[in-house]
Amino acid sequence: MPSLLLFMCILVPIIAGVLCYLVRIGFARTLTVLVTGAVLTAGSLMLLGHGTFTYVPPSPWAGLVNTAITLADFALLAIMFGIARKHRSKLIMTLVVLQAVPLLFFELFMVDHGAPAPGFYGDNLSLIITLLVSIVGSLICVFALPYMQKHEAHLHLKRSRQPQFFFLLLIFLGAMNGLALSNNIAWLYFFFEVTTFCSFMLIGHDGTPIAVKNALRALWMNSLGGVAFVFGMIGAHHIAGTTDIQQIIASGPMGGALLVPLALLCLAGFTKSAQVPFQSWLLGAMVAPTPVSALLHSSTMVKAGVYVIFRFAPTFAGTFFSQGLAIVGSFTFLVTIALALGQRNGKKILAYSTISNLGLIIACAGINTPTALAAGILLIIFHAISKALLFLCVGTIEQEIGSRDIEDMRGLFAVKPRIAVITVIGIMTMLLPPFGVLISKWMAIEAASNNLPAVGMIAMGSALGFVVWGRWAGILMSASYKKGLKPEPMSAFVNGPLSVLAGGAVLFSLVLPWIYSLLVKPMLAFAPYQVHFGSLDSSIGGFTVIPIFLILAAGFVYALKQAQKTRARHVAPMYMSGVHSGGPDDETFRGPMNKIVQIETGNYYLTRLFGEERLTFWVNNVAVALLVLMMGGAL
Amino acid sequence: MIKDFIEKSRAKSPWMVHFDCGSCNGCDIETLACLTPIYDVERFGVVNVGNPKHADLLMVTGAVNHRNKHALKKIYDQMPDPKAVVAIGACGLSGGVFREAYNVVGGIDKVIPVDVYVYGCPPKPEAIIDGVVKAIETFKAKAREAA
Amino acid sequence: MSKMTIPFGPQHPVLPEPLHLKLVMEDEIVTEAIPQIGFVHRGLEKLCEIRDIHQMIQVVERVCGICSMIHAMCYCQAIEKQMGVEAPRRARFLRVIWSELHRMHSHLLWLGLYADAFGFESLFMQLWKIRERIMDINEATSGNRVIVSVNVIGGVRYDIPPEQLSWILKELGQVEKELKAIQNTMLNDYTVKKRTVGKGVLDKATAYELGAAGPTLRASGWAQDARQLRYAAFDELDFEPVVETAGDSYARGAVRFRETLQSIDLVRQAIDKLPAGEINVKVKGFPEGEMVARVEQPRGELLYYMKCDGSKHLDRLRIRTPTFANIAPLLAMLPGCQLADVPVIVLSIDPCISCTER
Amino acid sequence: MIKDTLLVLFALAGAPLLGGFMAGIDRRITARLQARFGPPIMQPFYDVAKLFGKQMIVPNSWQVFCAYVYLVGAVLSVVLFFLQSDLLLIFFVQAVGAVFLVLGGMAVPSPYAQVGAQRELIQVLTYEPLLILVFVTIYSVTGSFKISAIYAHEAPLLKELPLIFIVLTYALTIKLRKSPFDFSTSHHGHQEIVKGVLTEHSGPILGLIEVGHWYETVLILGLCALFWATSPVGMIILITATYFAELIVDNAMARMTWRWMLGYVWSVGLAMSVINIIWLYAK
Amino acid sequence: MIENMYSISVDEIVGQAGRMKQDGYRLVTLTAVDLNEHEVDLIYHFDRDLKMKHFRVNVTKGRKVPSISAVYFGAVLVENEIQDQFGLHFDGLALDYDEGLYLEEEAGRTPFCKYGVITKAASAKAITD
Amino acid sequence: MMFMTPHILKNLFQKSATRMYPLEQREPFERARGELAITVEDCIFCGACARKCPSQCITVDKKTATWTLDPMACICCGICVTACPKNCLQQELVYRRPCTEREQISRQGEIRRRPRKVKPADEEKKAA
Ligand code: SF4
Ligand code: SF4
Ligand code: SF4
Ligand code: SF4
Ligand code: SF4
Ligand code: SF4
Ligand code: SF4
Ligand code: SF4
Repeated sequence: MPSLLLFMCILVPIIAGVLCYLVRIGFARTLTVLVTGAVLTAGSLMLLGHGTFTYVPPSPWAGLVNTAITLADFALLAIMFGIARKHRSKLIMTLVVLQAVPLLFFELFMVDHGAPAPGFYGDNLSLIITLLVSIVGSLICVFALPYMQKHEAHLHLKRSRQPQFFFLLLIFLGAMNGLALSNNIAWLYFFFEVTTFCSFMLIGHDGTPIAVKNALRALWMNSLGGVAFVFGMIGAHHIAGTTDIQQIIASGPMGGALLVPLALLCLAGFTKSAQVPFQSWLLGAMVAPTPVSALLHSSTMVKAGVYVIFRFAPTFAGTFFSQGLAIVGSFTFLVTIALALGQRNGKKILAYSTISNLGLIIACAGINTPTALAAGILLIIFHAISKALLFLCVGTIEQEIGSRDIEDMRGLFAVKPRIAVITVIGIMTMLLPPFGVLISKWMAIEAASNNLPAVGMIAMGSALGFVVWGRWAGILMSASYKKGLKPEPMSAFVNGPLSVLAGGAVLFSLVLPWIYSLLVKPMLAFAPYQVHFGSLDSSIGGFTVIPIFLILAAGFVYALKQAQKTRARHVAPMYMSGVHSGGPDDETFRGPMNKIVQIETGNYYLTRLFGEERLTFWVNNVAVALLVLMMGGAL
Repeated sequence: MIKDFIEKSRAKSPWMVHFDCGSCNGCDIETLACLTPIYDVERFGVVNVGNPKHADLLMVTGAVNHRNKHALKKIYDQMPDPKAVVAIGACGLSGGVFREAYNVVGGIDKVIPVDVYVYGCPPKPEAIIDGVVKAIETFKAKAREAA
Repeated sequence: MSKMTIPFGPQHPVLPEPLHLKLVMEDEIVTEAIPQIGFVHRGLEKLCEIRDIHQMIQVVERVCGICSMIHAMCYCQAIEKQMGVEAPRRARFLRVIWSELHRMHSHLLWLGLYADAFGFESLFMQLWKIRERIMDINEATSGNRVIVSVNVIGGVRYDIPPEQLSWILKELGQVEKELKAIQNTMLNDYTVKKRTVGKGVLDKATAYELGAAGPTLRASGWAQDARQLRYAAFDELDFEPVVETAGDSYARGAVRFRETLQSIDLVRQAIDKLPAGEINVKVKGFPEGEMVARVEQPRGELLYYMKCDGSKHLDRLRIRTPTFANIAPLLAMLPGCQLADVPVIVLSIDPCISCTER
Repeated sequence: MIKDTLLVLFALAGAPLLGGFMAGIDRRITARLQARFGPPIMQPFYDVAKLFGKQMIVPNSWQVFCAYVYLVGAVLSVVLFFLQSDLLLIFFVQAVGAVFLVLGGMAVPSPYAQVGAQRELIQVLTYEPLLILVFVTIYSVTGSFKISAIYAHEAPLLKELPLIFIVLTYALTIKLRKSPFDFSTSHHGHQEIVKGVLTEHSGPILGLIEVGHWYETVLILGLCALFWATSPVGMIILITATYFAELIVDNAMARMTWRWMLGYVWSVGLAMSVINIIWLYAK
Repeated sequence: MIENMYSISVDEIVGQAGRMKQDGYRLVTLTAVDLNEHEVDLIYHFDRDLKMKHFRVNVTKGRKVPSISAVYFGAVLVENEIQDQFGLHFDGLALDYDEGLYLEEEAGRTPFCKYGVITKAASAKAITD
Repeated sequence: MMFMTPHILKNLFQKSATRMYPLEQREPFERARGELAITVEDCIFCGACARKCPSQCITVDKKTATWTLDPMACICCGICVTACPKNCLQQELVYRRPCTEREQISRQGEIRRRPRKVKPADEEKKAA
């Protein structure tokens, strides 16, 4: 049974990707993507139903798979080297060589090819990742169908490059699932590299000079992670004597000996999750078409990084390194959201917020108590859903109004009410109780409350987040009254994913207590919270999820009822010191020299305090220092 | 009962907005003086809210000229019902000593309906308080009419 | 960073008078401030064509209801000079008393509004409470709190009897005591200084170049006060112009605060030296020719230009008020300040739109 | 269960009465501090009743929605407070109200409301970390985020967390919109941004916000009271003293600017928290 | 009679203003006086240490007058005021309210010209001529 | 902050400065320039008041012996009082109360046919 499901989750998207590449017919592509999505969804759900499993392919296959993967590994490195040469990037060439040579050494001299290779392993952590990749990823792919058509229309492309695009997108999904489910650290490394490669290709998809530049940056930073991974892997194998991840974990920190390789693996995770000081590649990735960003940010790429860290977290629980991780994570949480505050580019805000949330997840892994881990895992889930939703929203808005500047989204409600409302819902799910992201944040604060520097930074970070999200939501709805507003039409492939994600973000929050008890609790050493009456409860705190959800929902509905009673006759022009020039929806006033002046309002970005140019330098330096400290802690 | 309380409250909570419609400041300053310790109109619940959207009473001073008459009208229109207007000082009543000046419209009631006229140039703060009290009365009557 | 464009006034709670500013800001830092005025313009200078020169006294008193007496005084002095009459000495002393009372109530009023502009409500209340004593003196001596109507061409209309004089001295003592009690708050309080020091700086050269007047000019380091022209009875009284050098809102506030105390002193001197005698002389006929007269108002140097042809109407009356002169410096001060400082800076020139636009 | 129901009922009905009453006393004492006679104690109730009796004028329906949600958030947080639940939870629920107050302010591009909303956001930015830190330190003393644990704690928190209490009062001053922090909106209209966030609210909608504000006042004073949870008399004394101090500060200071606030409150607040915590560990 | 009153011509205005500034004079104000149907007197008042100097310029109505707002920015409002009230036009105003500093359409034009009202159109024509 | 605190605390514990108008009313000052009143019986309708009034708010019609005041335009300056040769105008100590309707004050005197021989007012003045 697992074999079929694994096939569905890992190979089907890869095959579908190849199909997309070969069959250059739009309709066929649509069909392929839809079917793949269905298969992935079904596969991941069934896998979840199946529960924890270990699967090693039967005898000849296991070896074959292993060999194939090893060869593919080198092929991939070769391709990357070629790319680096083409772009004359010495840095990347060096980094690739730094991976290839040790890897060769590893495969030739260290790994015992005679012993049965470990295969696949699925526990709740990997199953949750698979679920997110498969479902959220598929929704994004569906969304990409109409999006890419419009995108290419905007770019006036003669020859469609969509086959390649969907090829990469689908392979990406397969690789992510492979990464989550492999129990062989070498395979994990391979899938890790595939995601690096795919993201490079996707970021550079449009082929503009800036796209190429940013893609190369992503490549070198992730290759750096790759180098760290290779050395970490070699070290781990050297000390634990196995490539079986579960065994490595089971062997514990081994008196601190294993900490260095683990720290290297975590460093790889850092680059992949774009933690400071590696944040720039993810920001640069914004040049890619929006579905790519959505995919990188929500369920794939960056989650691969935190997955690796979470995977190995039990091993270093209680060490100084773990403490360091908590500090570095919360530092990232704080500074990146502060950077987001200085931004008005919607996608950049989302990007910084992603990095920030990943920082929090990593901080949770560093705190490493069951409460913290529960918080981290819940955050992985809810962040993926909400962030995917928000990216797709920004993508849609960008195609509608031609800008991703949030100032240009002012009053969007009066023009495109549907997407405006969905975006506001997305923002609310990032920001407010009783939604999952906030509940996880709550858990994280309670978990961190013994670590004062960490909790201090988290507290400040969450306050900054409040501003970042609050003003964005405010902007979208900031419009004078318009009579007879109708929701704008939207294609099913856009509306579908958006609605599913928005609905999911809300509904999953409602069932959070059960998600917690069914999926998260079994992973933990002990259960930090009891669930009753839909509330999470422990001796140190409690969150009455369901009651609050219901009361707030009732409040919302009532408020909506009241709001709907508003009629045109209630509407008055806004206050402009007595010089407004016209009717209720007029936004002008009679200014000096009797000229009609359009009022302009803008958010505060406090660029003097939180501007990118100002902050990044310091942030990076402090981050490097902290990283050094943390790695030092591992030694 | 709630209706009665609202009715009663109306008379006890007249929030005011003051607009200087081209006054010489004499009247403005006396109006402001009503808020200060010696006169303290807050005793009657009067608060200078400074925003027509919150106000019940519009206190206007000055002779109304051709530029600010538009503003006056707009401010009046932005006040939610029930509302009352108090014109303060000879200028507000008729244009006062400036009646014949070329830029003076003369009298607030040429632009918006006035409920209470307060004589004086400038009126003493006591007179303005009388005006407010009178306005509260007219204003009660208005609300009754509307109901 | 994003741009905001907002209409500030004419109806605005921090502006007691209608003035409109189009403010362009970035993160609440003002980058551009363009005024629209004319909300109080009545055209009263033109009224001289239909009101005779005596009636015009009441009109010029209403150029502004704050320093009204000083306008009338300036007007009367100009005509007296042109016609070669001199007001009796007692009248000139009485003029000093009333004009300094006006300066005091004007400064107290302004200090209050200024306190309100930086959100210090209790200070505002306190200052206006003190001011009421002066309003009482005004009403007791002239019959009206604000517009005293005491000037006539040739002297003053009312006399102040001796028992009132001693009462005035007593009241002023009280005013002085109460003012001294809040002196520290006004001049040394941390929050007050935080809100005023360095806000709207007008350096010495710019102040002069832009033609600033009165406390605005003196706060930038110029010891220039039109009372040094020794009109009325100032030739017999001792005083030094109050000067500050910082040129910021704080300095302008400090100048006015100290001037209030100085005025108390001047009134005391005047009462002390008050001679006996007539309070006005009969004036016959009408002036002829052009004349310019200046006096020091609470807000600075006031200038009257008049032209007359011997008829009972003036041919041309032109009033240049200090606030009008201070608008240009104001425009120079605003850019670069924060939105929250706009009211403070606007008030720091003590704008009087009424006399600016007449 | 019966006790809980009673508490909920008290929270629903008693809190606004208490809040309104506090507001009345506030205005009376403020007036006295300014040498004025002041309005009747019942004035806030007259004001709100009158507002509910006024014509409904709004800029758009979103504002109405936001106002109601604000009220719901405020009420719910007070109810949770009386049910002695998790401090952080109460705070987050309260944040729902805070967000919607801002959104209501931003409902139209009206310049003054927008500026007010931005400033409100910065106020939230200022007090939020402080409040979380206050809760975390309470946790480090009582071992739990639950209010019930504070009641179970044998000594008044004030004894162990005096500086933290001061930090809390900073947050309180900001929340109560008192000088020197009254810049997003102020009780009286003499402000450069008119009524800030509330500029565009009027009539019944403004009334709702006012009632919501009463609930918030009760919540925040309740938080103060927790610092002397061992005795009901102590709680009353603490609330009275704090509120009185609040009024003095309000009347003895100019309004500052938000830039100053952000720097000052963050640095002083954090420093005080840290000192208090170190002192706590040292003991 | 006013002391220290000098007559100069229109073309000398800006130069004279510059000289006054160099000599450390403050611009007090400008006064316009309607003389008859065709002429207006413009009087420039300067002050140094409370001593005044005045310059009288006789201007024909409808003709453009050079603005001194580049020398003395403080002149902006006065010059605008004179534009409103006398229908003169100042050339090179730093801020030009175009006869709208005080006046709305309803109030009529050039109220201070006793001897004949200059319409905006006419003055505009005069300028283009 | 430290400077203002004692001050406001003193206020708190003192009686408030508020005059409880209208419950308590102050004695008006002797010179208070309140409402303008005419003893119309003494008026000779000479029109001096109307001519001197800076606000031009008095109209005197000699033929019909009416003296009319537009109180809405009166600026309470008292010039007319000084101008009146008959001393029949006076300013009361209290101001005119606010009203809700526009009004004109018109006083009808008796129409005198013959020019008067004695001028009692002038004589009084001389005596004084
Ligand atoms: S607007 Fe969107 S769809 Fe169009 S070209 Fe840009 S990224 Fe592509
Ligand atoms: S009525 Fe008198 S005091 Fe009032 S504005 Fe007019 S002139 Fe000034
Ligand atoms: S400056 Fe002008 S307005 Fe102010 S008091 Fe003097 S004359 Fe009146
Ligand atoms: S600026 Fe003018 S109107 Fe305003 S308070 Fe001062 S004198 Fe009065
Ligand atoms: S906080 Fe501000 S608005 Fe409120 S009472 Fe105090 S001074 Fe007035
Ligand atoms: S007072 Fe006598 S002289 Fe003067 S106008 Fe009257 S009647 Fe004529
Ligand atoms: S008091 Fe003055 S304004 Fe009134 S009628 Fe007499 S002269 Fe005229
Ligand atoms: S001046 Fe005296 S007597 Fe003559 S009309 Fe007037 S009121 Fe009558």
